[in-house]
Amino acid sequence: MQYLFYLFAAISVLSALLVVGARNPVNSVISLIVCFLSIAGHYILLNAQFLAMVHIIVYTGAIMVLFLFVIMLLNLNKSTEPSKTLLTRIAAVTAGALFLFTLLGALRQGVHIAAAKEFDGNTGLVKSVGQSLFSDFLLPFEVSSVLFLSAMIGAVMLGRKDRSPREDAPARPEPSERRTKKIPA
Amino acid sequence: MEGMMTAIRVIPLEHYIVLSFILFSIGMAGALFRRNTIIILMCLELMFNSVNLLLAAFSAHHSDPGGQVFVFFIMLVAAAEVTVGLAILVMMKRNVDSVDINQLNRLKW
Amino acid sequence: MVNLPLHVALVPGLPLLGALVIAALRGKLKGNAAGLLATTMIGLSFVVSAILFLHYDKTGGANVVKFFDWIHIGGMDVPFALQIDSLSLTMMLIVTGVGTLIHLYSIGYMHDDKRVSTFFACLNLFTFAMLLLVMGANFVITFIGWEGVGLCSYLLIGFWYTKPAYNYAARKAFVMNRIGDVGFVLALALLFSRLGTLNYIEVFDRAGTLSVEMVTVVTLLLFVGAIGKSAQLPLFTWLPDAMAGPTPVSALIHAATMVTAGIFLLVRSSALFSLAPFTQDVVLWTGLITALLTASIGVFQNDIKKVLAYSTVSQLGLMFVALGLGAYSAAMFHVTTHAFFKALLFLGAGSVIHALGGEQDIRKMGGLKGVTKITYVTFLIGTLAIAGIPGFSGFFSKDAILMAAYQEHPMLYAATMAVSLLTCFYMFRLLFLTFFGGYRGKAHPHESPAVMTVPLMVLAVLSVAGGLLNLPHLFGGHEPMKHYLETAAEGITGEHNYLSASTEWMLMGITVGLILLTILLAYNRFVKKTTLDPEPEDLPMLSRLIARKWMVDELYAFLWERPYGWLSTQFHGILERKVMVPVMLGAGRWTQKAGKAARMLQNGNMSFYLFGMVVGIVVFLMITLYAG
Amino acid sequence: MSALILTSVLGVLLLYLGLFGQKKLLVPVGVLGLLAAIGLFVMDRSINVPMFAHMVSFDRAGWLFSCGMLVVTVLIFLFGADYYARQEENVAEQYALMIFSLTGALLLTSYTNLLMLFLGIEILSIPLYIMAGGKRDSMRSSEASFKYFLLGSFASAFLLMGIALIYGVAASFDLGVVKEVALRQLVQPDILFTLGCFFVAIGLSFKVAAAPFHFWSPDVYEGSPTLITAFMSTVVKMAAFIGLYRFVGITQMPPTLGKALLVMTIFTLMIGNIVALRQSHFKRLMAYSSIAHSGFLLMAVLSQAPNTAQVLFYYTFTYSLATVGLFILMTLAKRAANGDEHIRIFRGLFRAKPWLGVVMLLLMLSLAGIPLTAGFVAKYQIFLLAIGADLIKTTVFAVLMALVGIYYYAVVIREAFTPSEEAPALVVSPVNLLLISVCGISVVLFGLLPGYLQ
Amino acid sequence: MLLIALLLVPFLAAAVLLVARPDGAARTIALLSSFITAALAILLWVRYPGNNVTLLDLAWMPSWGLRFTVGYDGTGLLFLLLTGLMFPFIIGAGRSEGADRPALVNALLLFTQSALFGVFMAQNAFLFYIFYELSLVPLFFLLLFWGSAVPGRLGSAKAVTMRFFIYTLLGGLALLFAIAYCVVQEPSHSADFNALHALRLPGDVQIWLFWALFLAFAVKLPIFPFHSWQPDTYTSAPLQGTMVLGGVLLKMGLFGILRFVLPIVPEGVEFWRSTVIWMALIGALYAGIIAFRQRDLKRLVAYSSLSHVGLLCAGLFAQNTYGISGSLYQAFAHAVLVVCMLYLVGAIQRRTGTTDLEAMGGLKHRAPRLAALFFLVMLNAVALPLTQSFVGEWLMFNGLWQRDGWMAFAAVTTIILGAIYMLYAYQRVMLGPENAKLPQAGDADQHDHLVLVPLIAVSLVLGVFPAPVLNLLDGSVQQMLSTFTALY
Repeated sequence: MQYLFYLFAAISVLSALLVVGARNPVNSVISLIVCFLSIAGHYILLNAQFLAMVHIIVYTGAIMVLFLFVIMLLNLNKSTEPSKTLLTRIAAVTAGALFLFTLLGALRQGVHIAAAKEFDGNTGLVKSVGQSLFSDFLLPFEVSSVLFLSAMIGAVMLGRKDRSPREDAPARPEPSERRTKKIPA
Repeated sequence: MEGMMTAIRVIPLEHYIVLSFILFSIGMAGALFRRNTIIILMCLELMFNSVNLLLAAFSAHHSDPGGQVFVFFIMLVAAAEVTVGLAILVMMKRNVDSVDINQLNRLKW
Repeated sequence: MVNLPLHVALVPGLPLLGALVIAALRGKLKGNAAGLLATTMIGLSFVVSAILFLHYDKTGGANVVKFFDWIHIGGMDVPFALQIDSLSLTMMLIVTGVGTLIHLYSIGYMHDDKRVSTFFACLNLFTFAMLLLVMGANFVITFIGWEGVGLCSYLLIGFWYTKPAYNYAARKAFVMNRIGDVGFVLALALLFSRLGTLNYIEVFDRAGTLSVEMVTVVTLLLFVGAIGKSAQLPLFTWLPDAMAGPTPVSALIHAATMVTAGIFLLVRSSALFSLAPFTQDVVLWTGLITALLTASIGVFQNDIKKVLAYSTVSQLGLMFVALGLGAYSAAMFHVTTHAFFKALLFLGAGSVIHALGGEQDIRKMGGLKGVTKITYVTFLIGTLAIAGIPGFSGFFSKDAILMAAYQEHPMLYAATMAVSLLTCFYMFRLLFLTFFGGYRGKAHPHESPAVMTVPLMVLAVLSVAGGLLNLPHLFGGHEPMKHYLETAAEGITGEHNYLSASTEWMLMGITVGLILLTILLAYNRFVKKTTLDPEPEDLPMLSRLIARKWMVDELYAFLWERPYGWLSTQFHGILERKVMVPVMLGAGRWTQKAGKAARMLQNGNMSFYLFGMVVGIVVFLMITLYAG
Repeated sequence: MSALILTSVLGVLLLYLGLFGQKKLLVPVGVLGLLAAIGLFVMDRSINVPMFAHMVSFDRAGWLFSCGMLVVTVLIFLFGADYYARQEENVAEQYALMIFSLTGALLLTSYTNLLMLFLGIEILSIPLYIMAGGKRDSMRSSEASFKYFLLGSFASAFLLMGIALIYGVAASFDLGVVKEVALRQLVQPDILFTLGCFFVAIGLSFKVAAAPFHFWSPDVYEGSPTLITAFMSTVVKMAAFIGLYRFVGITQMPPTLGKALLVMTIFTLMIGNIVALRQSHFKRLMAYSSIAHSGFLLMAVLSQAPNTAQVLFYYTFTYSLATVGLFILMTLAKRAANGDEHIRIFRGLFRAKPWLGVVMLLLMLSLAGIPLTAGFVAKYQIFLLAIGADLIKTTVFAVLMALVGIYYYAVVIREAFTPSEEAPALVVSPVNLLLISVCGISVVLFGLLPGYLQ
Repeated sequence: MLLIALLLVPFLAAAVLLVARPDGAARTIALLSSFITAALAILLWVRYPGNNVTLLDLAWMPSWGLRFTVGYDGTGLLFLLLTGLMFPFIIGAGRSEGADRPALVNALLLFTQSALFGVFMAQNAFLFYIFYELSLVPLFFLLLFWGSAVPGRLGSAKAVTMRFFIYTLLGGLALLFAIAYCVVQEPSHSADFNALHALRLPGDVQIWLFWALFLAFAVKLPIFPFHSWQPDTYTSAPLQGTMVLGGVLLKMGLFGILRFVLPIVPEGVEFWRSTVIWMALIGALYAGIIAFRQRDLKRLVAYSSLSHVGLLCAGLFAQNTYGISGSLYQAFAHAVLVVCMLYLVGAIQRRTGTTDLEAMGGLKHRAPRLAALFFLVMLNAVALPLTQSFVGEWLMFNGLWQRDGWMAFAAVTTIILGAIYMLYAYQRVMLGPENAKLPQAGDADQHDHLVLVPLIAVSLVLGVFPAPVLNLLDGSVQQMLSTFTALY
């Protein structure tokens, strides 16, 4: 069991690093999917079956596909991304590492979180989660509909193609061109 | 399945926490590291997932389904956010013709 | 009988009224109206003073007339009160008496001036201020007069305001007076803080309670005030310059009255000065050095008024010597006689100037005794008086000072003697060059009108007879002035004459002999050969130095005026413009610069933003984890 | 609570109106709906019980903030009538999104569960991300939108991490439980709890635009449509602060975290005020000013006095009134100046329209904190709170920064009162005139009679 | 009710002017209003019962210590009187011909007056502060609209205005902080002066709080080295603006020191007294020396005011009967003086077309009456006895002497400096040979007489009969001092 945990952990960390490191965006997406799958594995290890399912469906099935879709749509599936300067990269890595080590250093004080008195193996099952969701968490559940509605509106509003072709220039030209710097085409 | 139930009892909670922190940090560093905005978005997803993992672990630890419900909500929100985010990205790509984060600097100072 | 408050109020009130009326009707007074009005006012004031004098009972001490509370707050009570006692009466009579004559004279002298009304208004105002000075029942009232006379002096020196040099002289006079005033004010503040009062009577009553150091400080400060007003070293240079004013002004203000205010103040506060031997020494030496220095300068002056001016300073120095010696009555006596003969001399000089159409250089005069007979005779009397020829008033008063000096130390006597010999020399030089020999100028001299000559004659009489006011025992007199003043100035009571009659006779003989010799010398030099001094540049070393007034003006310009201008420029140019203002502007500019720099953080690059946020998070995380 | 439902439904209703092309009805219906919501709040003002299994509870502070936000939204809606007059598409969507965002804000005023905090923030934010990109063909707008989105999500991740850690310690998302745990911390501190609080605080600091999490705000303020900027700098700010206040109040803030936040406060005050000095673009200026005001508000939050909520409300509400008024004024001036947003567009305002000039003066003085305006009373209260909490040095610093702040407000005032060669041709619709006047008069009125907002 | 009327009359008049903009009648309306307020102020004086009066006390924002409490004592009355009496002249100083937007000018002046009345009648620190800051706003506009550029870096009217505004607010905010601090420390969170005066803060707190309180007034007065904003501002500001600034506004600083600094932080005052007095005196000397080399007449007046003000502050901090009452008396004299001097500057500028001293001279030939008026004003400026200034300075010298002889010495030295630069200025402007380059020079007209003569009369009459004002001060100052002594 422990070995499975460490295996999944190693896979998730490595694939996460790959997400960051891959030159080609498609490779990144695939690494991320691997990472998510390993996280799903953790969920299963934790006996969070409902979560594992939803996770695979939502993340791997929907979100990542969406990512791929956009990459294809925008024709980004080439490793054309100019890399950042070395300095920025070092700074980024340093910042990340510093952050991590500070957190880990904090953990050295020890975590004393008492487990539940009575361990309940059914916690992560669909039934238990569903009960909780539709009793205690009813309001959030309802309210999140507002969230989705806005997200939908947003997607439609922003993603829709212009009624008039872009070449016709905007109705009102961007007026405050106070900086003359041109955007490279 | 009975055997698997004990994962949280075998693996110390700290390990979950550490794993989660590592993933979180990788996501964070990745957001700084890359210029491609789509990859930055993916890094953000990674950060969310590290939180999800942590919540799931706590949830199991406490035997409280609430944490897992929360993860569910995070997924909801993440989905909504990604939708909006990608829509904005597409719009931006149309306007600016780039997804390079360094090209996004018309607004400054 | 005498309504005391009314009469006392009238004395300064009349000239004030005159000044106000004339000022108000400035444009409307024609011809001599202003002069007549002013003269009437001061004449009436003299009459009232005389009435007061006659009715004053000196055994009764001082009569204080309080009019109203002036500054009254907390424990400070400065009433507007005037004091009648023998000292103030003496001064009142001198001021109004000599003043009346000079006013009268001015009618003639200023006849042609367009701003004659202004002149008389100022003159009347001056009289008012001078009367306040001498009549004040407390130091502060005296100070009002003190400042008032300074102001009028300023106005009158700069009367002909079109000439920048005159304006400069006026300013110089005022500022130098102000320097003295600092001492005066500080003395008053100190006195008040120690005694809680500034009324003369109370102050002198309580003077004994002060420690010697305190009295010394107070008296020194008072003396600083006196130095300014009476033009002593180091503040004497304004007085010769003050001759820029019309001659009657020089006579009244810069010879007879205002400049003696310092003497008056010291006599008035003799109760304090008697307690401070150190101050007395300071007074003595200051007076002596001033007297010697300025007398020597007088020898080389070619401006008729300048000679008289230096002579005035020198005589004032002698008076201070007397004061320093504690011979208050001698000083007052000399003040009185000096008022007579110096006014006479100045007016005479004015008459000469008038006769010559404004010429003041004695090298361009000469031989006037035939043309301006009255002027000549009166001027001669004045010269004899100041030279100390026996029988004339100056002889008695100066002799009193010389005796007092001898009593202190023979060397002191020698020094004062030197002063009087120098005086004698330059006065006769002046007389000879002006009235003897042949006329060297181009104008057409003529005698002055009666309105000018009458005052000359009156003053000439006084110059001759003034000695009777304080005729010493030696000549069968009873020193009436000294006894009269005793009640007012405590210091006088303490004076004693230790000299035997024979010593006095001997000294007097020496004095007279030397003076006669000096006159002879002058006669040889200026009448027989008519030696005219060349320009200072052509004189030998020492003489050149003296002719250039010991370079004191230059020294002051170097020591004070130029540094002050420099300081002002530097303060403004460097401290203000380079430090204070830039610091003020800099605070703003640096903030702006900081803003400009901080603005660069907002570079539009999202990676940088993210990086910034992460750095922030890490820093705050560290604070959260490890601070505490 | 019924108000919460009403607002959600109102959003949907507006969408339908848009669908059926009833553009003219949008504002009236929206305003009526919002007024009705205010009415419902007023009726429910005495109900202060946790609802929906301890998810929300409108206490006094929540009630005040809710009403305040509704009022400000009404003003912005009315302003929108003119603002969107010439725009044809997506108007209904914009209004609806604003209402949805408002719903999120209302949740933030009243959450009693960390999940509601998270959802509230997201519901508040996601519509904002979209609205910021409302001008679809504008590069600036889309850039603003994307920046806001990306940085916002980044911050959300930290917020979530924080919530997760708190959950780890408390085993519950309920704030009641969290509060008990927080009290236990005094005896037995737990590093995870501290970390959790820290991360949540960071996430919320992003929303209030505290430095160094402020980077989004100037860019987003500038790029977004002015109406949205107005909404962002008012309602969103109020929501973010009440959210932060509630969180800080319940967790009691571990002392070291308090120190970190104090540093952040100082930094915020400095960045906001000092950078604003060099701004000549009005919206960016307002953004930095908003950051600066966040600094002052953070001081109040940190002071943790019994009446902090009231002060926060007074401050944010009056600040919102002034800001809305100024953005309306700017829109008018901008139109007259052909879309320029530099502060020079105000030049000659006083000559051209004296009343507008005076109102502008009042609003700016209120932001600057000059007496007899509400802004002054607000700042004074903040100082009192901070001194009461013994934050003397911070207060001194804040005072200095307030001075710097006065400078750049005065610069704008100076522009408005400097005569220009050609008077700006301002066209003011009656509604806008009314709005501006209401804002101008109310900042003075509330400054004179602050009791009415307590 | 009188106090409220004092507040409202100018305010309403200003509002009327602002709304109706009757440019033609603006000056008349403003003058009318100022005459009414002057009459009211005098009425207040007549009715003054001789002790502290609180006339109105309304709860305003009690939880924050803010009450609308107005009243006055002898010192407050002095300042109310001063404000009431100076404004008719300040407003009257404006010329009707060729004025730019007179309605606006007069409205702004009246607003300032209203705020000033507020400051001087406030019995609550917070209320004081509100009016204190409020008085700045109209001045900001006066300077902005009608200011002129001054030479030097950042010398544009705009920049000078901003500097003035920011630097005075720097002090203002420090004061706000200090008030807030005191209110928090006060058990009942009251900001009433009575409560604050009874407050006894720990010594070490007082030592730093002193500066927070003092800074506001030090900048306002201004005291060396916080003065750098002043000369430029005075020079740049329109004449009436400078009159308000120098004549009345800076008196708020003195009043503030009296109300805040001395009673609230007595130990702080004790600790810093010599520092502050020396600062003030050095400033007085420094400004006096600098004034001598000013080419611009207005700037010279600015520095002379700076010099006088240093003395005022020193006198106040001497904190004894003579120091305080002298300083307050001198405050009155200074107001009269500044208004006169500035009016003269304007009159001279109108005749010579310049304020550059180097370019002037000989004006007396053409304008002898003006010269006479200038001279009389100058007498007051150099504190000649029997002028108002002398009484004040005399008392201050005595007060300072009781603290320290050297302080008194430094203070007295200023009378020399004053004589030097004032006489210099007079000579440069008026005296000297006739100047042919004065085209429009005419003698003082009726307008000049109407403004200057009453003011000069006041300065002379109060120099000879200072009793009415001194009596007004005596009781209050004694009472104040007894409170101070009680505090130790």
